[in-house]
Amino acid sequence: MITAPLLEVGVLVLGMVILMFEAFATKIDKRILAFAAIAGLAIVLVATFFVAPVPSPNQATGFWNFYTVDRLSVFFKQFALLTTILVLIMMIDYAPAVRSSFPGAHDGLGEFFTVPIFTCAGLMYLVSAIDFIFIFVSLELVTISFYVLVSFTRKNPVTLEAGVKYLVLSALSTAFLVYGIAWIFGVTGQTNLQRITEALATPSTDQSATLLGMVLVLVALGFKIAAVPFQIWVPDVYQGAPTPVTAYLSVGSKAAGFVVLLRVLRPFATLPQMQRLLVLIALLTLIYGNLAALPQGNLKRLLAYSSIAHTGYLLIGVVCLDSNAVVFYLVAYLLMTHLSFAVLVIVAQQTGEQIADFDGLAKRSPFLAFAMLIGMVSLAGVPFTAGFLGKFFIFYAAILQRQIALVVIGVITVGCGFYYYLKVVRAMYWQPAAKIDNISVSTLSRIAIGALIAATIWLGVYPQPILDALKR
Amino acid sequence: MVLFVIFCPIVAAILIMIGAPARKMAVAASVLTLGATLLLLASFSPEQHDFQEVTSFPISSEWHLSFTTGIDGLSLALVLLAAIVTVAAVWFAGKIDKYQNAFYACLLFISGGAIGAFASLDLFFFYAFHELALIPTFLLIGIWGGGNRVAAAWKITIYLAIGSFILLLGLILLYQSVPTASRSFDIRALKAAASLGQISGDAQRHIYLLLLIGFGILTSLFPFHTWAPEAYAAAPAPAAMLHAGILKKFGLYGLLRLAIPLLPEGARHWTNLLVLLLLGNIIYVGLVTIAQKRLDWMLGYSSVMHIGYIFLGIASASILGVTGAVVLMFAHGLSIALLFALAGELRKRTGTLVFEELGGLAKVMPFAGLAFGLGAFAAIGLPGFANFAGEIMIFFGAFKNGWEIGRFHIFQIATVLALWGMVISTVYMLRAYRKVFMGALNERWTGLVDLRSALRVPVTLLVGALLCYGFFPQSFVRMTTPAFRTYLTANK
Amino acid sequence: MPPFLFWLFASLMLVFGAAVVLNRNPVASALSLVVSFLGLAALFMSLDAYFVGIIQVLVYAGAVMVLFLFIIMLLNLRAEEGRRINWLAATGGIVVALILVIQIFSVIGHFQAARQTFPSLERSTTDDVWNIGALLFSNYNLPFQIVGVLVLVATIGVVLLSKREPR
Amino acid sequence: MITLGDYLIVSGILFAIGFAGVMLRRNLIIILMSLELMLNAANLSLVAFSRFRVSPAGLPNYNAQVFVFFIITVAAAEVAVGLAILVALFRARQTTDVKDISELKF
Repeated sequence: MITAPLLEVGVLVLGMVILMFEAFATKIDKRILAFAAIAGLAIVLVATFFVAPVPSPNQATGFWNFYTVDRLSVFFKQFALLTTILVLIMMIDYAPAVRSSFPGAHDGLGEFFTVPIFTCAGLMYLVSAIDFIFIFVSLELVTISFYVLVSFTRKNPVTLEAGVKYLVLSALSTAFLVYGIAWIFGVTGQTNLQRITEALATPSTDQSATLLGMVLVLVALGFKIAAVPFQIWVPDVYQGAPTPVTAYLSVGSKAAGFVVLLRVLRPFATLPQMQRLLVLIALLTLIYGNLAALPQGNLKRLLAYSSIAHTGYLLIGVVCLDSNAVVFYLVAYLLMTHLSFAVLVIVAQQTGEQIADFDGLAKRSPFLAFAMLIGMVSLAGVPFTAGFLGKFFIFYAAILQRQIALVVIGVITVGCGFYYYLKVVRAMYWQPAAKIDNISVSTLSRIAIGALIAATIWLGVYPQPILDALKR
Repeated sequence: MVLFVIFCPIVAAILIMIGAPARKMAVAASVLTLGATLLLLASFSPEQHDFQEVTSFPISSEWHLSFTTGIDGLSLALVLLAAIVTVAAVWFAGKIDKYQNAFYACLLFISGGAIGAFASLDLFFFYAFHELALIPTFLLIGIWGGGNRVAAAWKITIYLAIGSFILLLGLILLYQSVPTASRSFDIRALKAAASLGQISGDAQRHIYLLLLIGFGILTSLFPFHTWAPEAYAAAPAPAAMLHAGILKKFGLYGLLRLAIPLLPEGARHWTNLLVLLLLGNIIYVGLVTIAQKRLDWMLGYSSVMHIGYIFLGIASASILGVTGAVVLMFAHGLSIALLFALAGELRKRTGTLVFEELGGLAKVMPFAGLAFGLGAFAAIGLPGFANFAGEIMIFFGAFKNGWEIGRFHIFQIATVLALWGMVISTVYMLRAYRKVFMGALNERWTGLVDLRSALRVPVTLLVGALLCYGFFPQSFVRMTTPAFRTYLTANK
Repeated sequence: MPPFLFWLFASLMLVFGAAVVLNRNPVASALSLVVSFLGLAALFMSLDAYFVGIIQVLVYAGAVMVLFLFIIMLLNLRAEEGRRINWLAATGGIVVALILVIQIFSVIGHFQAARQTFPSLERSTTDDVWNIGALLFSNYNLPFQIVGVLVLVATIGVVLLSKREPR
Repeated sequence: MITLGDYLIVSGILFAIGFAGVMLRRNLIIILMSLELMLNAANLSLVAFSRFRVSPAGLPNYNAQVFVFFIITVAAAEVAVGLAILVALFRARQTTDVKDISELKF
């Protein structure tokens, strides 16, 4: 058995070692670093299954004021590690695009593989954070490393513009977060979530000031999870960023945002205005994300809008305060999003990232087409895929809470979803190919994609392992 | 045995996708499935009221979710229908120009999904298997369809996706409507809870409406029927056979399996609405059918129209009417599959299905003409075909409905109007037969040849089944009636 | 601190803060920012937060400002010529900002504690820096170290992004 | 006497000024400066609250001041990365105006 904080320490040490090695071993093929990082993260991933229990937050002191190890956090540490590993695998495929941005043959590549390790550590801290100061610090570690990653291919103006937009809007959300935390601290005199809950329970606490603080924090988290009306950065940044980074943003950053949201909302759930506000945001997000996705012709942009749409479904779960449904949805979302992006990275380098570039993919590479098919039908929510069960649990929670408006809009937007996801399927299977050439897929990617397909279907048929992992 | 029947097509489909020889594998699998179904039929004991051949694999204890399969007379009837139509459809498919393996795999997926839905005793898998069957339908229409295939595929996709998610909402509500202690996805457990009166009247009314809309969209209940003719006109013949023949029966099966036994109060409450809608199916769509100028569209509309009769039987909630509905589901599945198969074959040979361009084909294709004639007679409901038995039972059952509503109620009016529907269907079927097979033979078609002997096998199979149950409906009735006896008598 | 000093520094800070936003010339904006932050530092001092006030002067006047000016000079940015303003965006921005201010004001108006003056302090045996330092290295050790990693990542990023191409 | 509310009002106005700057200005450098204004408005509130929520020992609540310290650090790092991206962008495009960056449509 090991104590949980060692996991993050392990990840950080891994990052430093690889950074050092990168600096001094100049002659090697830098992709070796990625393999080392994947191996190291895999070891940490295994170690997460042997985490010892810790004191409960009620009697916490010192270190444990900031850091908790509950089921949710351990689960999301595994989630973060898995996401990072998958992103690193995609990054290896993406290496040529990075190489062309730097003068030397291997300049920049080492850092490209190292920064995600630090992001991963940030994510792992974030999901354990139960104190606003700690949430702020680890969230900023994640955000700043994303600034670097998003604008990494620095010769491409589109990428840099994406970087600028991401930076400005993230910094704006940080300002809101900090100001909100200041208000919550001012009202309660505490930054620890548990203590805030206790302070809010006393009737003398000022309701409207608390609400102001919480709304400001909500605005900030709304930016992170891409909820309407704070989604304006998403399409541009997703389209402009290097594709593996887009996948990382849409899965890792969003999942962390939701974990924080779930944790932060809990003390404030007693305020009725809070729920009305969340319902409104969820409705707007569902409608905007799905409608805006309909006319898209660029697959990366389509996935950006679809990521907004999925935020909407996740928010339904948040409104119902059903963390299990949210978590299951996030797991499903991880699998299917990574699946689509893994195929996108490979195909985009051959032809392009428009949906039209996928024409006839079934002929050019049946394997990739099948993987994309599974990814798309799962995103759309077809039974026997993880995506369906995710929606099922979400709708289940919503019906149980009698959130009629959310359910009705949810069902209608699912119909829209079918339309735009199957547009990709149509391109792959129904359209003739523009050029006939076989696309080669590296063994590692093949294994990763195969595993993702298997997991998507497996969880769609047999969800019990995840449900068990959350319950214990 | 039930598991074998479900998974035989699915496993075969997977094998075909991996690379097994498509046609041989598909025919072998469908024949095996039919054989196994006949064995099931032989070993089925109609006296027993409960489900038989039950097998169960727990999935999630927390949700009381398990993969449970089993059959009673109702499901067995539909599984039998599915097995027969699958053999016919696969046999009819022949050689496919592009992606042959995928085509056969899709067909088998539809079949396996439909059988799985009919044989599942678990709400979740009941729903999921149906969805599994829907997706290949979209693909079949989109990839291999003719005419305006892309538009048709989109329409059916959006329509049915929304329909099935409405259905999903209804099912979730149903699951949540019983007290927490007895919550289960198992249909038998839900039935037990319902018989204890644990589902409140209010909840029943809401859930029934949702289920009616959801199943109604899937089953092309008026006014949600507009997707059907377009999709069938565009679909390749085997896909139209499977969807119109089997998959569309899923919605009706769902109403019989869930809505009536679990939600009697809801069914009673919405009876008037349902009767009005089904009259829309019979009269309005019937008149629209007469106006059609193409054979495939006409067949599509006629299948929508005949669904109205089945809804009438279900609405009547009397044992006679409901049993008639099952018989008609079975018979209609066979006859519409037969007609779509022949229409598809005609399209393949002539390239057109416009009435004006066809005519006199019986001279060059006597066997096809005979088969089409028999199919048309069956669809009209002439004595000697299973359809007749079903329609007669429905009319009697509806006239003296299970709600025991007195004379000159909407039911009696509906029955009389539905009888006029028979006249409508006679008009359009005979008109179609005359336009296509009678009259002067167009010069262009003198070179046509009749169906090859290989293609006569599925036709004979379908016609044989129709005639068999047309002359001996009693064996069928004995099999299905016990499934309803428990709760429909309780209604009175 | 006497009230008039508070209002002096506060208005200094706000006026020059507004000047940052309103100035066309980036250099003027940067210099206004310094003045504004000096006013802010004075306000910190008035709240007995000497350490934070000094950090504010050191970091902003010393480091951040030099960075801003350096970049402005390096990129040779000049004042914007009279660019047409996108009136729609401008009104939207002003309206949202106004709503924000009104919200904050109304909350402060209802906030009981806002009407109270500050309680008096005991004399501490140790000074400000010692107290914050003790907290930083004991209780807040973990966030402190994460901030260290954050700065490392930021450094990597800055070096990579602004690395020169060999001609 | 000066109340807590006075400080909060001043900080609120500063926050709004910064926000307006981010929304109105098109020059990236000035947007970055406005963001600094917003962060420092939050700092002012925090320090005021820290002085107001006196600990049992009669000292200011130093937790908030530690937080302010972190915010200043993070803000500096943010500015550094932002300016680095700006330099890279300037090399690629010769502009720092957000409006000129319109290859990606909103």
